[in-house]
Amino acid sequence: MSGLSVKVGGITMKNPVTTASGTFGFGPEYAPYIDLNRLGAIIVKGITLEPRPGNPTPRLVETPAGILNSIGLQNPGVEKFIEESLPYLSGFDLPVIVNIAGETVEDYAGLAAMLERAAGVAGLEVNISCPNVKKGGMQFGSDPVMAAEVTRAVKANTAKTVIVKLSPNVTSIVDVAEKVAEAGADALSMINTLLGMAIDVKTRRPILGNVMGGLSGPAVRPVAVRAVWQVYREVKLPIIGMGGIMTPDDALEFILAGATAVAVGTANFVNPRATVDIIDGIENYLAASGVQSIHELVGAAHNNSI
Amino acid sequence: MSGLSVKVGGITMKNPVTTASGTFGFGPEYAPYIDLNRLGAIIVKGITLEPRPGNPTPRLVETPAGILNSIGLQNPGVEKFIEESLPYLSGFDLPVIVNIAGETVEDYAGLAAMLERAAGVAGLEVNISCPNVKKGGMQFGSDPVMAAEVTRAVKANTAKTVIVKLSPNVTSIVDVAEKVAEAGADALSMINTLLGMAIDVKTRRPILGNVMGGLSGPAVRPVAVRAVWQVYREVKLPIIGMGGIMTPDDALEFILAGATAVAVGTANFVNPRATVDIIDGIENYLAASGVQSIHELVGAAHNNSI
Amino acid sequence: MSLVVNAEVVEQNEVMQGHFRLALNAPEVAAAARPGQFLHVSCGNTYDPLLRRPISIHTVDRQKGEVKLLYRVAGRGTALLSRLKGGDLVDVLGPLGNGFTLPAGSENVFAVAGGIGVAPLYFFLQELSGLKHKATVLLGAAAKEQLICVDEIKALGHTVLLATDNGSTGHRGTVVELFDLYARLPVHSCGDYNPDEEMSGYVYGCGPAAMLKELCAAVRENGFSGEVSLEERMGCGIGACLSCACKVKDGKGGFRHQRVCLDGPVFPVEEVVWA
Amino acid sequence: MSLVVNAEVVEQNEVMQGHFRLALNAPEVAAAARPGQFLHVSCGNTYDPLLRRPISIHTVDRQKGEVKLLYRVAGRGTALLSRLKGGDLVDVLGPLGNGFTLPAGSENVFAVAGGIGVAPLYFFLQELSGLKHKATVLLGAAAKEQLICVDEIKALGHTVLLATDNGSTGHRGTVVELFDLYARLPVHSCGDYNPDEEMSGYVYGCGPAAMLKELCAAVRENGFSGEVSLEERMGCGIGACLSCACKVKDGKGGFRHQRVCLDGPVFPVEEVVWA
Ligand SMILES: Cc1cc2nc3c(=O)[nH]c(=O)nc-3n(C[C@H](O)[C@H](O)[C@H](O)COP(=O)(O)OP(=O)(O)OC[C@H]3O[C@@H](n4cnc5c(N)ncnc54)[C@H](O)[C@@H]3O)c2cc1C
Ligand SMILES: Cc1cc2nc3c(=O)[nH]c(=O)nc-3n(C[C@H](O)[C@H](O)[C@H](O)COP(=O)(O)OP(=O)(O)OC[C@H]3O[C@@H](n4cnc5c(N)ncnc54)[C@H](O)[C@@H]3O)c2cc1C
Ligand SMILES: Cc1cc2nc3c(=O)[nH]c(=O)nc-3n(C[C@H](O)[C@H](O)[C@H](O)COP(=O)(O)O)c2cc1C
Ligand SMILES: Cc1cc2nc3c(=O)[nH]c(=O)nc-3n(C[C@H](O)[C@H](O)[C@H](O)COP(=O)(O)O)c2cc1C
Ligand code: FES
Ligand code: FES
Repeated sequence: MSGLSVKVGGITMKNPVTTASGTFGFGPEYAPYIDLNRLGAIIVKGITLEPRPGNPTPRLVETPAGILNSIGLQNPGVEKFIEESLPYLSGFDLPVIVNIAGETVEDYAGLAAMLERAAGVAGLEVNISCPNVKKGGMQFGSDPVMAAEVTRAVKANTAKTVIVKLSPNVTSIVDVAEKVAEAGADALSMINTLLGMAIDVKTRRPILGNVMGGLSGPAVRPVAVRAVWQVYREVKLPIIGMGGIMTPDDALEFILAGATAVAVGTANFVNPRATVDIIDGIENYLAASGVQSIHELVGAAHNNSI
Repeated sequence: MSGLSVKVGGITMKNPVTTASGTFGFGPEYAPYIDLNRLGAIIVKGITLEPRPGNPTPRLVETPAGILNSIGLQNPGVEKFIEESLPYLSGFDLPVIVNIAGETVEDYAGLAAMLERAAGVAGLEVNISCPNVKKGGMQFGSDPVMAAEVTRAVKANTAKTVIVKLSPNVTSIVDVAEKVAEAGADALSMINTLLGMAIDVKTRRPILGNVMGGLSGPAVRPVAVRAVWQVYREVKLPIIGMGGIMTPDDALEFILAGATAVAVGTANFVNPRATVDIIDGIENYLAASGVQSIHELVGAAHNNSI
Repeated sequence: MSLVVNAEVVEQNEVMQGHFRLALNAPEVAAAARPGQFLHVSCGNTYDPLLRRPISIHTVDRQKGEVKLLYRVAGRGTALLSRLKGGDLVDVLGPLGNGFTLPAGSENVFAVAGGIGVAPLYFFLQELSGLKHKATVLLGAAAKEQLICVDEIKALGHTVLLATDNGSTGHRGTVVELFDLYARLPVHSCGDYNPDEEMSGYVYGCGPAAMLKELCAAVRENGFSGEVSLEERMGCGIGACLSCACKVKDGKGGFRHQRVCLDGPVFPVEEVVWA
Repeated sequence: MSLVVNAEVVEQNEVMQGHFRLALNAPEVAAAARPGQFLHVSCGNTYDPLLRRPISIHTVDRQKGEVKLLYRVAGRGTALLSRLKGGDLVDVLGPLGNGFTLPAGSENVFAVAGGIGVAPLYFFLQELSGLKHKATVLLGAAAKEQLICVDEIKALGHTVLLATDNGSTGHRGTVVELFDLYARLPVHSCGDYNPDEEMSGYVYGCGPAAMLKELCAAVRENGFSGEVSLEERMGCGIGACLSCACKVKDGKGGFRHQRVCLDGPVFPVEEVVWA
């Protein structure tokens, strides 16, 4: 095991860098630019039980040091994903983590069950920032009880590593993390996007076709680092940190705050080689500072603060 | 009444532009750069009952398109404020809004009572993003019930306009707004800063002396516009919108989302003339688009969206 | 093949107020580029603006290893781009997208451009003239001074027709109106004139969405076919983020989403579903 | 008086690896500036970086209406600044802060600079020499090549002593050690030498915080007094945001916070409370 290798639940990653769901497609899109085998893991675009057409355009707008997106979970559905995308990914030496999204607890259970039978899936990342249609559209992730319910339903249907992806749009992300941990999650990932919107002053209309969207990119990094920091102190699960990671230093900031691994999202749009550049940069940092293993750095900023 | 004039509770502003608390001192700091009489109102630095020394340094760190601050409410206390700063401000033709902060409900009540007796105060802006020491440090603003309690305590001790300043660090800002409105608030201001932090990869320590701080500046604008948009739909109180306003267009974005007035914060650091530049820009926009009164624009983006 | 290249600026000129032609040294990109493809261009080194900007490949000089872009300053990204000078480096990703399909036979070919839409069509018209194929090129702009590339396209041997909103030259009105008028004339783009011929034609269109929507309608009304280059706000530019969705017919009376960046930007006139 | 000015760059030169001297045309600023004051400089036109950067006024030419800055590239803001060329515009706010107090009489004056700390002291030493007052100037750096302004300061008529960490020139060690050694010698900065004199002196210091802390201790141990220019991260630069707090004695055995930007950046050695 090299100094870069980490474990997230049952998943061994050769380095701590993975991809943020929805920013890396299903893999082939980035294959012209990087060797996918270099990644610690891949987290693919969010999958639902049925195919989804996604939201009306515009689906993306740039904001200061960030972007707002409202893709609307456009995806081919889990069956087509298993048929068409998994075989491609199985050609790589790479743990595949499937991001799943649903509108009911049963959706999540069903997705977990179907993916449990599929070959080549290392783990599930549970996107709980989705509206619960049975609870008036309230997001699963905004309520610790609902979040725990989803976690239990997924765990009951899979033996694979279950990573629950937390939303930052809550009063206490620690409360949600604690309940999700009690419900059996193997790991946490954070953060999903911040809820935001933008209005065009010329047309006097919301810019996004769907009015509101999710904010990501460097702008949100301070919020994301804070979330990892807070949860690391209270919950003893490995964390995949993300939110605005553009450079090796940004990735290290999350690791020092308590993340065992990191996911690169919006940065891929700016630099298609961002993931490997970050892996190289972390490796150089370890070498330059004489750190043998990345584990020495996980949460290290907590020791150095009051 | 000119086309730029707005009313926020009992306060008539000659234009919709005021200053965000904590970014504009007590007024004299900016007097070399702008004519304070041009402002629609001034919201001064947060005041507490007793003087406060503030937090250890560093108190500020730049982040992508934003800043994190942890000033720690350094202020001379309400008595000295009344003695030293109010007389200066009374020399201007300018509604003075005093931002108040406390550690207990009684603090807020006491501040309201003292300022009720002081001459030259048009209104109070109640900063509820402060830890309630009697409730284990939980922020007043993070709980609709506590937020309402503070609001009632302030209203019971003043006849002046009471503006409650909402925190974005909550699951539902609409819930807080509704409870605060029921408790008698005359207006709402939003948003206060987002909770964030930054770590120095070289020293492996949190950068801010106080570890966590508040994120402001253009980075947060999408979150702030969304908050104004959501609250405008559900609560019938005038809103002072703020969060990353740098330009006239940014200010108009908030107004179109539902803000009756706007506050300029971090922008003052970048451009000490930001407030008047924004006033001029709004005036030009009205003229160029043939809009008679700014009221036609307040919330106008809601009519134009689905 | 697509690449991420730190390309050196050879030169940049303002060809018209607010419009720039930028020449980059990027031999591999020049070698791989096809007309209708674009580059995803990084407009600065800071996080504001954050995203790359898609700009069509305007022309290439494979011998010199140069790629040229022709763009309008539309906002902050392009404004930053316009400040680049010879010797500066600019990070480009590409060539991206599918590009125009070159005609296989001797079809009657129209190229219809609104404003800066002429940028990618010029590259196409160059390749076309390399195939000794002549097109009827219709260029539209608000006023005479705003027409770009007119002489260059004439020099390629194509027939050029102009439309301006204010009538300062050519047809007074839109370029789509002009197309509609001209499409009814029995004049073939190769120059043949046969009053008895039942005209057909293949149209290549590029310009603002509103214009392309009208163009598609006019193409179909005239019984022609063709393809148009669409624009949508882009994130990745390479098919991963799904932000650049456009609607195409699903063959069952409904629509499905495709990616302008990867499945397009060029789509058959018959397939595009307009809002 | 402080102003917001869009100043034209007269010229910019790299005086040493990673260190730049930037000359700006800003007559009102030049007229108002006093040694020890600073400008709050906008380093770009986008929101990243967002804040201005405080840079001391290195020297002014009131006749030409020029203000010069001398700075080290420390990060992104100063890196952007270093790309400015003659004719470019840069938005500056200032002069800000209190500045050094010029000696009223003929005190024995020391100026002690660590690294780029020499930047504001040079302006001070110019004014001092205008008053025909000679100082002993101690400059420290990591190595010989990193010492700046040595000849310029000698040309003003002051005595210059050097310290380098690697001993490549002058004293091997820190500039504070050198000060401590020298302060014990009965040599007055005006050149007088009187072995029986009980030396006293007034010290002007500028440099990194760790150096200034040591310097303050050395000044007091030698029974001297003086003033130092502090640095703190700044928001507004004009006293409004309270981010640049430093601790000064409150006269009751405790401390109170003052603003480096407005109450400083120069504080009496006796008042600063070090962490
Ligand atoms: C495939 C493709 C090829 C292109 N080729 C060219 C070309 O060759 N030459 C050229 O000049 N331009 C071209 N464009 C358009 C060009 O990408 C935009 O003008 C540019 O991205 C604007 O960036 P900016 O930062 O200057 O403006 P911004 O500040 O980003 O935007 C300026 C204005 O345009 C609006 N806007 C931005 N992007 C879009 C969009 N995609 N759809 C609708 N409104 C938008 C903004 O809201 C704003 O009002 C092409 C676009 C695409 C998708
Ligand atoms: C009153 C005053 C006068 C100054 N005069 C000069 C001068 O004449 N010449 C000169 O070269 N520099 C001067 N400085 C320092 C200069 O302001 C900084 O070097 C500059 O702001 C760095 O900006 P940057 O964007 O290049 O670096 P950044 O990217 O902002 O920072 C570079 C590194 O420095 C750290 N850092 C940034 N600011 C501070 C701070 N205030 N305290 C501690 N660490 C910090 C960052 O964390 C980072 O590690 C002065 C500072 C002050 C307060
Ligand atoms: C275009 C886009 C699509 C996204 N789609 C998903 C998704 O399908 N499921 C999910 O859990 N998160 C999704 N996200 C959120 C990211 O995975 C990530 O949590 C967020 O963008 C923060 O990271 P970043 O700032 O590095 O992008 C998406 C983000 C973007 C920008
Ligand atoms: C340095 C600083 C100090 C602040 N102090 C206060 C304060 O005392 N009371 C308060 O309610 N808000 C305070 N705020 C929050 C601002 O008033 C405002 O809500 C926030 O900064 C968002 O606006 P902006 O992005 O325009 O700065 C402070 C913000 C900054 C940057
Ligand atoms: S821009 Fe990302 S899929 Fe097209
Ligand atoms: S920088 Fe704002 S008070 Fe000093």
